[in-house]
Amino acid sequence: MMVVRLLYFAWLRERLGCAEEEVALPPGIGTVGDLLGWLRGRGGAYAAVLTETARIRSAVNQDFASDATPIRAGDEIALFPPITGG
Amino acid sequence: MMVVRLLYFAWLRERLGCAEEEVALPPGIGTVGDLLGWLRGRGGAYAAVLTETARIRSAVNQDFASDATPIRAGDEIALFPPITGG
Amino acid sequence: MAFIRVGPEDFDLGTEMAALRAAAGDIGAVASFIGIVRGGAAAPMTAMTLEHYPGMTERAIASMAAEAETRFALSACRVIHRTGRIPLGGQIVLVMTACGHRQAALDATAYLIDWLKVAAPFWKKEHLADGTDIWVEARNADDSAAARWQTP
Amino acid sequence: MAFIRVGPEDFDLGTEMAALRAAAGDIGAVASFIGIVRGGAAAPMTAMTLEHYPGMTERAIASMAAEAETRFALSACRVIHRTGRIPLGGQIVLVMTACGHRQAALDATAYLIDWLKVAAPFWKKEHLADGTDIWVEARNADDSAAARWQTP
Repeated sequence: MMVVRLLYFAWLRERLGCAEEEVALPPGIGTVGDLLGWLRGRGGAYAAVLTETARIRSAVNQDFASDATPIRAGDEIALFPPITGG
Repeated sequence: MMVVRLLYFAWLRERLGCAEEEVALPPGIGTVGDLLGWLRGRGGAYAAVLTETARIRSAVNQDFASDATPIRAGDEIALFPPITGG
Repeated sequence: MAFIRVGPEDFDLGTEMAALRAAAGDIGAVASFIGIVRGGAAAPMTAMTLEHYPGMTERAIASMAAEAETRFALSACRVIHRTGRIPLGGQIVLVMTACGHRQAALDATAYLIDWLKVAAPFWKKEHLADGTDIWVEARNADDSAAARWQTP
Repeated sequence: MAFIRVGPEDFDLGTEMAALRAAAGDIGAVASFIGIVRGGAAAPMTAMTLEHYPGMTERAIASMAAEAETRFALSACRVIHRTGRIPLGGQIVLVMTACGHRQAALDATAYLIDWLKVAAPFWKKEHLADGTDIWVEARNADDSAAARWQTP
């Protein structure tokens, strides 16, 4: 089991009802894309919200990531909408 | 005789030793270029300074002018180097 | 080194100018940009809330400021981005740059605000006059604005 | 209507920002540029004197500010240009613009400072550390900078 820390921001945070969680991932979850698929498998809000993949961005250890970015035990993985600052 | 007011700025003012003068022009002086020629005809500093025509700009009644710009009695005519503000 | 601050406190342009000057040494040009909460036309707004990613936001801004300092030969640079609820007319963001010549200062300021819009993790929520809250959608125009700074 | 001031008095950026805001109404962006007397590298300078053409200078600036207000849909605009002797590190010029969006504010500021350099009658004399005084020569680069705003 690989433990990672997940952060959610903006409407993802609101619609998931969760800002931050630690999850233990089963074997075979090696990338951000794998993680998204696994989270959707939880059903409920996760299934509904995380299917909007065109509107979801990610960061791994505070660097912008893509679905292909590898993830490792202890990583901080953030999921959020496209940025609207400035 | 046509009376006009002449203003000089920056190094033209310094080298001519004059900031402002009223002059009565003889007939036949119809443009800024004519005026420059007539002023050079005064000799001395006027002949020396006003030959640097590539480095002299003009304004007639506070609008930028060229050698071809017509001048009339009562006009305010300024001679100065290229601008260096801002 | 650029000065960067991310947090709820407001800022005063004159005070920031003095701090920039103190850090900058011999300079010929200072350019600045301030973003402000605007009422908008379509759906009148009363306030905005800025959410950010603590840690990553500061790192992302530090990285783009360091890039700007090198690229535009800046003598000093300040970026302040507010978070939390900001009322209509409130200041959101300040970018201020100092260097030898005007074009570099103006370009560096445009560069930083363009990149802040697309590469610093902030999210804006609008509080509308009718009581509803709306997360602002990202604009493709912002990606285009930032992309013009990409060197081939 | 733009606010324009030409004269010896110094200015404070924070105060000018407050005055701009008071005139501007609902805006999303404020950009500004300040030019400063720079020591320079080749011939160290101790001060600069700015001469102008009273009357024509104010008219020329009012005309370019009116043009900028229309072209960039500005909500407010301030131009302050100092005259007389200004020591090393002193402020020479301020351009400040307010409007709805960032690109227009940044462009209007660049437009105004580019045009001030070539179309407002000011002349700079440098007072060098060795006691000599030199009138600054106009730079072709300034004409090029202003020319980029010419529409065909």
